Amino acid sequence: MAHEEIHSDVHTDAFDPSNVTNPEHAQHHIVTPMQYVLVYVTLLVGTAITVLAAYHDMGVWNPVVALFIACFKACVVVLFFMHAKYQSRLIKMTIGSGFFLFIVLITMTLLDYISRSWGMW
Amino acid sequence: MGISPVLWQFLVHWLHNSALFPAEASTIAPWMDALYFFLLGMTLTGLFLVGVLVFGFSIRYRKEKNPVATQIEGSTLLEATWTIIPLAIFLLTFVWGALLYFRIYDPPPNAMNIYIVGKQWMWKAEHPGGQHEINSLHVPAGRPIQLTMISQDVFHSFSIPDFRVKREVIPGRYTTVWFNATDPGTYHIFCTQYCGTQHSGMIGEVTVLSAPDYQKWLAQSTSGMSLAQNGERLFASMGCNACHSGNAAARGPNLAGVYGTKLTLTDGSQVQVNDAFLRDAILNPSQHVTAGFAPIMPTYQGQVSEDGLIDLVEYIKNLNTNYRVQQTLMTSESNQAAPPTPAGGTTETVKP
Amino acid sequence: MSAHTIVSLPDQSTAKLPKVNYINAEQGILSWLLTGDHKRIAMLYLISITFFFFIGGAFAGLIRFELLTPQSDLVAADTYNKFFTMHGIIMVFLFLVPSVPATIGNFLIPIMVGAKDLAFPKINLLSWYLYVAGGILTLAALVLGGVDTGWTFTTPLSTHYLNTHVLTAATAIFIAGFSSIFTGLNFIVTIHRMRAPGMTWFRMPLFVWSHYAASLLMVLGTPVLAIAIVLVALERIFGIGVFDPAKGGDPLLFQHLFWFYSHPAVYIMILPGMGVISEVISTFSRKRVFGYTAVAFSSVAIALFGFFVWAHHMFIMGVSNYSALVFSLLTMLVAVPSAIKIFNWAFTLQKGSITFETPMLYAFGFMGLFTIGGLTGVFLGSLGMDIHLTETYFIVAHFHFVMVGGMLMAFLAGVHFWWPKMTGRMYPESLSKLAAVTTFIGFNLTFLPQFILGYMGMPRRYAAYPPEYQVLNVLSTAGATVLGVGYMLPLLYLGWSLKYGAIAGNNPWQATGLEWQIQSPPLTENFTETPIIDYEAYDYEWLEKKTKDEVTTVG
Amino acid sequence: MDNAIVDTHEVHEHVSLPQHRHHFETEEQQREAGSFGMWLFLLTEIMFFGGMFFAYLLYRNWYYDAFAAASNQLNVPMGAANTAILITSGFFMAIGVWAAEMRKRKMLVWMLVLTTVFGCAFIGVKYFEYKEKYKLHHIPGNNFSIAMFVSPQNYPQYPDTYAEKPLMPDMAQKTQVFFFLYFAMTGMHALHMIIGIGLLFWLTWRAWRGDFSSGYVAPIENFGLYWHFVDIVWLFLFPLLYLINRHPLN
Repeated sequence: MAHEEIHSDVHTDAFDPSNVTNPEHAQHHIVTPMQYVLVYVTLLVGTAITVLAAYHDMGVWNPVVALFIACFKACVVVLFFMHAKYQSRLIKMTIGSGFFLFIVLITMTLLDYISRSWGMW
Repeated sequence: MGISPVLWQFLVHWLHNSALFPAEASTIAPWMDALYFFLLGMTLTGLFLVGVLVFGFSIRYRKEKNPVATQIEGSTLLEATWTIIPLAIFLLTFVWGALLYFRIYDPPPNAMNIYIVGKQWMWKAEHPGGQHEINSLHVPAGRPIQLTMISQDVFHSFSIPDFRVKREVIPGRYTTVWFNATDPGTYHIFCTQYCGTQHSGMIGEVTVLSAPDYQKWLAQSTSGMSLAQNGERLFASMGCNACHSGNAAARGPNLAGVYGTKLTLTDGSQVQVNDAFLRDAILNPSQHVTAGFAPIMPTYQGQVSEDGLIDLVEYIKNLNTNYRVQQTLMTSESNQAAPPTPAGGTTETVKP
Repeated sequence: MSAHTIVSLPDQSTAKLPKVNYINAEQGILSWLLTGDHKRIAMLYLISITFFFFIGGAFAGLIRFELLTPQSDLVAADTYNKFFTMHGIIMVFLFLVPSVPATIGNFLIPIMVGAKDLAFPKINLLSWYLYVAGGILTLAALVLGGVDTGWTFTTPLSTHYLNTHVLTAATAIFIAGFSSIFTGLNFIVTIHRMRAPGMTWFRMPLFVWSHYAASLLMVLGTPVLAIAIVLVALERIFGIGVFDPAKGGDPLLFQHLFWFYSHPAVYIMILPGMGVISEVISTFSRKRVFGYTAVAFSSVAIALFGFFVWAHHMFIMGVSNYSALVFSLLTMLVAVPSAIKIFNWAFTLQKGSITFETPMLYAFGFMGLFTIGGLTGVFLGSLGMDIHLTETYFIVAHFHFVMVGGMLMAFLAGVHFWWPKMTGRMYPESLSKLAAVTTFIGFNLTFLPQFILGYMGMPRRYAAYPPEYQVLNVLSTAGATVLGVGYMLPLLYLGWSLKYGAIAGNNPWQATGLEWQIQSPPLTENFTETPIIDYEAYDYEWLEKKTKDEVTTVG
Repeated sequence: MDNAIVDTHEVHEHVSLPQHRHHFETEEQQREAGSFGMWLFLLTEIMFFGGMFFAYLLYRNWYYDAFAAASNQLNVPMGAANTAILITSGFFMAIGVWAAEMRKRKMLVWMLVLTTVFGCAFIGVKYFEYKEKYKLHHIPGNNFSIAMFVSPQNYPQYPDTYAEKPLMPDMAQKTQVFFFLYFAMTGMHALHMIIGIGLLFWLTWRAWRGDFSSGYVAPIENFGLYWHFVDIVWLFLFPLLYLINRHPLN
């Protein structure tokens, strides 16, 4: 069948103006199991570090470290397990916009809550 | 004419009693109206502009006159014009509106304080002198009045359109609004936030009295006990004075003169002691422990009504010495022992 | 061709509807209920939306009749509360949000970008079923005894103080929300992935641009509404206290989450309408839309800024003064793109060759009413003014000017404009002009007095009011009656035209859009062969040349 | 709930049909449209969970002591084990996608089965955690009890809590907010897991039938995206809910 060529491992530029029907497409990329194993180990190590770090008193840094590790793990999952690293710019922007708006929701709402305690003026 | 005289009279009466513009009955009203007319002018100008363009072009370039259209791509200059000019006007509106907002929500320090409690579906006004009113509010003309408001149940909104003031009345939190009524008379109080079945019945009247009339009214409607006296009784009956006795060895902080000062809490933060802080400290004491004291105070959540809290807050506000607290501790019959408050029923903060 | 009109219909004595089109491609009710065809789903939506519009409208009528007199004498206060709640829920979630996108947008987006269908036809159908499920639940809430929370579900009122069918209505909104998410998702994927060869972003009609912007809002905003509603339901069932101040919750948190969706929601409602206006104005002035890029980007700007302004619904509700300042400033910014659009449309008329068919009349109505609606929004965005005006009839009037005067006018403009494409037949021109004028007059009579009422301080959601407000209320009710007639007329004559209307032919308006270059009603797969787009949107010279070529070829 | 419908159809769309849907020009276009659609759907999921994350953030700051005490009552070994289980499940899912790309039918089926098994294990562990909360009256509502936080000294069998300083009753009451958010967030997450497991059964059956062994991997790929997204939510839930203020081990 004709679609079989699509699955070749050849890297091409994500933007291909000659492809008139679908100029924003990205070449399909297959991540190897070896990479998956590496990612898997990284994630397990990350989990262990999170738990260990939680039992060390670092004051205000505790949540920061925990969140940093969680973000790192999430990035790894998004990039490799979810193949975002090999996706088109469009998909990357989609992911980005989701997190952007999440940040908007949080910061703009927190703006209210934080500044409430600043007093009447 | 075919109109029957009865109908005619009815129409005249009906139209005569209708209004097109609210009375300007507070010092803020003219300021609000000025902004309103500015914005109205902006709207009419905008509408006129769009109307002229649409109708002008429609007549000038209708198909009969102009059978073939000339294609125009656009014009950066024009785009810039109608981006920048509206933006400038809107920003001006923003600044103007913001100034007005802070004028309305920033009460002057010498304002006389009245407490308002909203509940489904009535307004209770509590004057410091102990006068209680339901769905009505008596205020003197020509004197800034601050309303400290709280709701017992859901969101309400206290609105006096003729004064151009309005503020949401929130459960669990004091909000304030202030006004300075100019003309004696009666004006509507509305609850403007939908609050359940009888929302449209949650209305009342604010009566603005001249200064002498107001004094007369105060004297007539006093219930005998000022808010602070009620608070004192509550303070004693709940045993607050056992810890907040003002003694050096007391387990609770000294409350005399605490209002308006800055307190340092156990977590090191500094807070201004105001009505909201006092209320919160009674209900959620563990989050408001003064530095140097143990977190032993129990919560009074669910044990004191909002009116009771107002009494306590008013009491602590006016507590200048611990003499009476200690007196109360010694005499078990505290309320009989309480001497009458100074004449006029007004408290220290409201002296004009 | 007469000098007054651009309508060019085929010779009625010989003209016939195309033998094969999407309407008769398959027969039977199941072929409609299980269809994947975006055009059929659009028609399903059109029917259900019309149904709910008239239910919501009936409640509006009841509200106005109750307000004829100052006392609550037609119905008791609790019934009145149920009326306005039902009116709000039905009109907002079941009419305004899906109105243009799910009907006209669904029908046209694939055709306008040159695709055979939306990217996910089954999800499109699913979204209609979700809409219907939401609608049925809303009706269930109504039949079981009604809801009286108001469409805003203000906590703690909705969670702890009402014994009506809040959960049913909340579920209905939750489900209808997913319907809207799926429509938006489908549009975004279609616009990104399914464009025909040569259909670059800047060759797309502005209708597509505005739908793209609205879809972004649907996809990103609606889930926040969903979670807010879920939390209300949980709070109601278990009484845990996220929104209950007595248990340490903050009732304002609900407001934040709710308005994070519900403010962008008004842009979801108005943006597709703006798309319609761009198409209509261009077509009837035979001119490319003035400042195409500015209009396109202003849609995206509205979508973007739309997410930053939600707290302006809470200026007096206890948000901090600082954040009130920030949100007020941002609100002023979001007003600018709308102004840009209005002026660009006005200048599209310049040097055009203007005719005044019904869609154009509705579009003019839109421009006037939307200008008023938009500028009165600036009143409410301005902090100090908002104190006096919010929660009064002023805000009711403002909202209706934007939504009814703006969106509904645009919806009717669109329905009339594309009616020949959707059904293959023309609507009766003079009756429809009458309807357009009636609507305009009725609308102004209904809602202009409400601005005055609002400034006088008459609060919204009042079943009874002080007698001095009666004259204006009577005027408003009178206007509502006229408005009702104005809305009934299209229902009647459009139905009539289905059988008796003149055969429209492919391109009755001589418009340039891709949808006008195919037969009416279109084929199931829209195009016989994939179109190659080699011209800009609104290129009337291209159209003229094409028509000339066709004539020569045929000759 | 609706998410069930949502996800079913999201995947269903690409699965129940012959590989190439007529309205797409090319198969590639179809595949990319599908994955873009899935990403957009995940975007809505971010915002859906986002609302709850914000509520968490707000109340955690307001009632930090209550949140810390209540969080210490959660079972870290179980939570950590669950994290590992979920990561493992996600790992097998990723390998499964690879197997589908490589058209290895048997391997794909095995991977999907393993994914399902670990997913179920996660739900199983969660069940025991919830059960413990039920026993301790930590489920918000009428039976909620603050006894454990007001007087932790009475609970020597729970060492983490036993070591806690007692909370004042007004603050202890706020632990209910924590537990509500705990149940709302983990419950919503578990619901997504259950929906995913349901889909996995169906996908496994289809994989076994050989539907995905001829280069048609879109359903597996898109389901993989969904499954990994659910993982990610947990990666945040775990530290935020379980590890607020653990005491140093001695």
